[in-house]
Amino acid sequence: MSKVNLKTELAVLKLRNPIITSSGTYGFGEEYAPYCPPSLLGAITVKGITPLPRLGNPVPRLAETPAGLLNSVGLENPGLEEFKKSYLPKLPGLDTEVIVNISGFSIEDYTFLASAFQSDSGIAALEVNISCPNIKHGGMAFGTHPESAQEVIATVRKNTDLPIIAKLSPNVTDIAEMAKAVERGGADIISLINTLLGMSIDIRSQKPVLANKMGGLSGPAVRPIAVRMVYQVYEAVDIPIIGMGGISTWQDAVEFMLAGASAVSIGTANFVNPMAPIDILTGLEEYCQQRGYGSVREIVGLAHQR
Amino acid sequence: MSKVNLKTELAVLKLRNPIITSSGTYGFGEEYAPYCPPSLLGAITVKGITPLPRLGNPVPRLAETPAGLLNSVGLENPGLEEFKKSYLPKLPGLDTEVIVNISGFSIEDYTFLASAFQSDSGIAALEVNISCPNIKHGGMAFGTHPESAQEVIATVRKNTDLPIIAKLSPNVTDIAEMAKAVERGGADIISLINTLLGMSIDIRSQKPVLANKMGGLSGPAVRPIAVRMVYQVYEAVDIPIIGMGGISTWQDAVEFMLAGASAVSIGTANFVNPMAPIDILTGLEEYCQQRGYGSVREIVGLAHQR
Amino acid sequence: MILKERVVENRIMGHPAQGLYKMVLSGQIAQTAIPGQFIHLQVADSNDPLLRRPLSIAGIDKVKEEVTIYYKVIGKGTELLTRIRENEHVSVLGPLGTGFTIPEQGELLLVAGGIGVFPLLSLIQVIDNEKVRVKLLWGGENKQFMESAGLIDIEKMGVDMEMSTLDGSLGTQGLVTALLESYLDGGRITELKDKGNLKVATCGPKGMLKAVTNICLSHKVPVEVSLEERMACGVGACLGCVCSVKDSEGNLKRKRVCKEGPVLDGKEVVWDE
Amino acid sequence: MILKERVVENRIMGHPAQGLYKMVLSGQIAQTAIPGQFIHLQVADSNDPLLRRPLSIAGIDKVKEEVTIYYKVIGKGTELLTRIRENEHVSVLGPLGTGFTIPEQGELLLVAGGIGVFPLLSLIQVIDNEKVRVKLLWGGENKQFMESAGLIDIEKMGVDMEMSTLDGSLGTQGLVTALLESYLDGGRITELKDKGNLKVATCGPKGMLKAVTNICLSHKVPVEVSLEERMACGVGACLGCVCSVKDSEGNLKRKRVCKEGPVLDGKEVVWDE
Ligand SMILES: Cc1cc2nc3c(=O)[nH]c(=O)nc-3n(C[C@H](O)[C@H](O)[C@H](O)COP(=O)(O)OP(=O)(O)OC[C@H]3O[C@@H](n4cnc5c(N)ncnc54)[C@H](O)[C@@H]3O)c2cc1C
Ligand SMILES: Cc1cc2nc3c(=O)[nH]c(=O)nc-3n(C[C@H](O)[C@H](O)[C@H](O)COP(=O)(O)OP(=O)(O)OC[C@H]3O[C@@H](n4cnc5c(N)ncnc54)[C@H](O)[C@@H]3O)c2cc1C
Ligand SMILES: Cc1cc2nc3c(=O)[nH]c(=O)nc-3n(C[C@H](O)[C@H](O)[C@H](O)COP(=O)(O)O)c2cc1C
Ligand SMILES: Cc1cc2nc3c(=O)[nH]c(=O)nc-3n(C[C@H](O)[C@H](O)[C@H](O)COP(=O)(O)O)c2cc1C
Ligand code: FES
Ligand code: FES
Repeated sequence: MSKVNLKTELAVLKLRNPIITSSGTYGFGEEYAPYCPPSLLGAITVKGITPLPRLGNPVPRLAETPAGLLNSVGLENPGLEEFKKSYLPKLPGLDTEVIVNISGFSIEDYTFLASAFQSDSGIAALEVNISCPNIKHGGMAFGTHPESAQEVIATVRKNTDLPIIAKLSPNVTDIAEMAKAVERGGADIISLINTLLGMSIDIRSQKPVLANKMGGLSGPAVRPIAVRMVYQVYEAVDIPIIGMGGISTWQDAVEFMLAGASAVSIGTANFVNPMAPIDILTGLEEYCQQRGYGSVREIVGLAHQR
Repeated sequence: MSKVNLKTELAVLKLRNPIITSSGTYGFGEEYAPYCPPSLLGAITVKGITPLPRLGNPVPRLAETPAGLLNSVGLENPGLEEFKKSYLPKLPGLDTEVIVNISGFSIEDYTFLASAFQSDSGIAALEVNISCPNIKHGGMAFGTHPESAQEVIATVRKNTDLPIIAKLSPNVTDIAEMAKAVERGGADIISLINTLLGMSIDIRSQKPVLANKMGGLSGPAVRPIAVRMVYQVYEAVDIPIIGMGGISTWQDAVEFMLAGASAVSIGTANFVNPMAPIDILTGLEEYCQQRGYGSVREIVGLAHQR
Repeated sequence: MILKERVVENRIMGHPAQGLYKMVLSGQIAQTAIPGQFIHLQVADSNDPLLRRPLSIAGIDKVKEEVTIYYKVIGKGTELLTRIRENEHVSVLGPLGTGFTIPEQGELLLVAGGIGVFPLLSLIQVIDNEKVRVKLLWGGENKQFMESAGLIDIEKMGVDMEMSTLDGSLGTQGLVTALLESYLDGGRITELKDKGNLKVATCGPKGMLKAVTNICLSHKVPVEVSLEERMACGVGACLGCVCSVKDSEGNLKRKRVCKEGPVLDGKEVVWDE
Repeated sequence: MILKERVVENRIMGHPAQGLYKMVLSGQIAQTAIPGQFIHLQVADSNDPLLRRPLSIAGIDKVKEEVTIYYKVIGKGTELLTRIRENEHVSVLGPLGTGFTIPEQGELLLVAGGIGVFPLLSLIQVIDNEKVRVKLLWGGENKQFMESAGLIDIEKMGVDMEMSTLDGSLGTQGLVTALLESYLDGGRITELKDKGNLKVATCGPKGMLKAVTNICLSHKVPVEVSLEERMACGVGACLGCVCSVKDSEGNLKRKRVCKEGPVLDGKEVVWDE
């Protein structure tokens, strides 16, 4: 019987524990329910939603790399309208906090999406994916320039009263600068990292493995990069951090929390072990208990103190 | 008996084959000689040299990560004078082309180092490591801003008549932009990638594993990122590329060449398999032979054509 | 559920050049599995390879509570599979995905390419031979595969079968699609299919599935195809494994091979996008 | 050279809680190995863990061409080591690094901490007992380790030994450094060391090595220490494994533990930088 307080407060977002599942790796919350009851988790994040339905990229969309996974799903999703009609109503039934991830290709897209979700929508927070290309500005991702990142977050801020999580792209020179920009934009929470841009070539066909050529790298391979970025962002901003990127075990989760994450999110690891979120929660709790922490909060950022 | 022509021309730099060993992973060429005769290789690259001797960082300097290695050697090296006195004279005895890697913390450092090496110095090329912090400008690495990268290369260009290899840092938003900058600066060749900034935290001590906190990530884990960058740089510039980052097998080497590398460099893999460079050369040759290529050159960049 | 199934058997079959293995798993999977479904198996407790591997269920023994899979070594994951020893436990998700429709009467024509024959064999197991006539058409590279697979004498076991190989070392020389065409063009079949009594189930490489589907559709024969796609989650959560389908109004849609598949109605699959 | 050595033996020793294993390798290493050197061993053919693992040579049999190592399971790499079966071949670099100086006369005092006892035992093997007096001081956590290591009765085998444990379950309670101090303070030793005849060789955790060195130096007894540091290459190429030393002019220098070490003159090592 645990005496460790697992309650996690990310600004105004209150979770029963710090374990979240990551957008794009957890469907709409139902797929993994037979393996890992969502009600045991702090929150789940649903697949990225865009204003209109998207078929996404052609297959192959997946390529395995050493300790990593490349994906180029291309934001396949039912679109806002269908999401609200067919998926949103089912989410409260999962008995967990639900974070809706939104993705746009223009400032207008984000305005539109943000307006569609308010505190009475039955969800807990909006996670703003700024890793998509800004189509009106040469296709560089919003999340690779501080100005455009700040602008996207400010737009979302103006159009919703839900807590906002700004999800940072790791494909940048200076992650701390990006974090400061979204903080200025009005983000309540920062989540990081999204996937790293990568590529794999099939030496038999001499073509890229992914139909889309490039894709996003996730999984244990990226963990040292993600931990470094969480550590840097923790020193740069005053808002709480959701850490992710290659977390597979409770030890990894502890590592992110020591680096400065107040909560952690599990993505690729679900594919390998659908019970990963629960296994991680259990291990994290035991770690705290064995070391005499009364609350999981106490370990956040400890690696900075020494 | 092979009919594949392995000769590799990187601008003015001519190598007997496209297999190079990477700076910082191959000492001064002697350490691995009992395992892998340097004379069989296209070239070796020696440890980064700075104007003055450096003790480098305290230990621990190494941390293993999933399919990767973090290091924070901190550019330990004997300094220019001692290098020229005690190491340089022995290099011709290795019977291979020698690339000297130079690292500086100011433009003056690079000027000084470049002047010290000319075409009569008994070496084949200078590789300019621009991943070090620019101490006079807030400590951001030269290689993370196009202007400072171009300036470093232009300085080196002015002060040596040796072929110049600009070694790019992957810790940037836009690698193609960096490649163009060093091309403008006068680089003859581009090598990439250097290590990705990463971190690992020991959950027992709750401190970073590396004494220096952060370190450079190398090894198979980073390969998809390196391949992507080689692919992008190939489309951005007209000068030849030396590809590296996680190459462990001949299949990996072929992947980099298809992406656009004219030669490949082996780093971390040496630690696991000191024969890796030779094994890779053999496999590469067989691949070309089986597919009927008369020269290894023919596969360079093929992944772009289809 | 994540099941820990016990490996009862794991051995190479026939000629090493074929790299063909058989694995029998004992546990809960067999209870609910139907032909055409697959399992998602962890090949090693390691970050490299990272992902599970999908493998078709090729034999279901509800009494012994065993399922059988057959696999070909093609890369790191399947190579690691061969190292698992008998009585070790492996982590399995499954049974996953859709299965083949099991006809209750009429004729079922199975069209198999290479290793695709195994999942189809599990269909033969469950069909009521009194009411349904089954015929198997198989095409592959050469005789060695069928010898290794232990299927060379399958006709003697009462399975009506025609074979073709690329090198002509077994059956007729050529593709299985040629066997299919001549079979569907034959008079007796025309009669059956006019009765709407003939159904086709097919499993093999993508190009073959496409050709088989086109032939069937041009003969107005319903066909179920078992698709393959690279998979990450295996449960419908990652959208990595989709195929394209046309819905009844002709709109392009995605279906997840792991969830709405792997067995799909050939009619709806869009082969070239 | 990269050697493929055959694993002759690989088994757990004693109590499972100790996680202590013994491995015997047959091949070329034994031919040139000297006490204090190490081997760099590939634990699995995998990217994770990526690196080889350094392990001290603890027994050298030139006749049978075998070396023995002892290892404690502390992480993924050593765990994988336990899975290697007898008669498998492993990839080994070695023997690597410097060894202990082998004295030809006088007295050799071995000071061991925990598992550090094993490399020192190999020194006992090669010393000429007629000319050199050997004494072993060992300190560790508890009796269970020595039992598991099979060294509890080592005195009966003619080795002059004193022991201490943290919990007092074996020998005196306390640290091995206390044994060392009282030994060096004893009159008989003073006599020997005045003759410059006493030498110390030590192996164990870093804190202990430092304390042992300081005690020895204050008694003007020469001491050789066997250092440990995380290693990547093992051959001097990566500069990952350095320690700090002071040269004769008092300048701070680096030495590579894998190349100029692991055995170094305690006098030159800078313990706190
Ligand atoms: C639903 C389903 C059922 C399957 N059933 C079986 C079965 O019963 N028996 C069997 O032997 N195999 C089956 N497969 C294929 C099997 O999953 C792959 O052969 C296996 O995952 C390869 O793993 P590997 O690590 O050995 O090869 P890898 O190292 O992953 O790949 C080796 C080569 O094969 C290619 N490749 C890998 N997986 C796929 C794929 N899914 N589609 C196309 N190309 C691929 C890779 O690009 C690479 O070139 C099935 C696949 C699916 C999706
Ligand atoms: C020259 C030399 C000789 C050695 N001889 C022996 C021997 O004879 N028997 C034996 O059991 N061990 C020996 N070691 C230690 C042994 O190499 C490590 O225990 C082993 O590499 C750990 O691998 P792992 O994958 O099990 O643990 P990891 O998963 O790599 O590490 C587990 C924990 O131990 C820490 N750790 C790992 N390696 C080291 C290190 N070298 N120094 C400090 N902390 C470390 C890690 O930070 C981590 O907390 C020797 C080391 C050296 C350098
Ligand atoms: C298949 C897949 C799909 C993803 N889709 C999204 C998405 O729609 N929106 C988003 O913000 N991130 C998406 N991500 C990124 C993850 O949410 C997460 O940031 C990343 O994978 C790193 O965490 P991991 O290593 O634990 O997977 C996706 C990742 C994967 C693997
Ligand atoms: C231990 C170590 C030391 C390194 N030192 C240098 C250096 O001095 N100069 C440099 O330009 N790159 C240095 N590098 C980077 C490598 O040359 C190479 O760019 C990088 O490791 C990626 O290749 P790899 O994955 O094959 O190792 C070092 C890498 C390692 C692992
Ligand atoms: S494999 Fe993830 S949706 Fe099918
Ligand atoms: S381990 Fe590379 S120098 Fe010692």
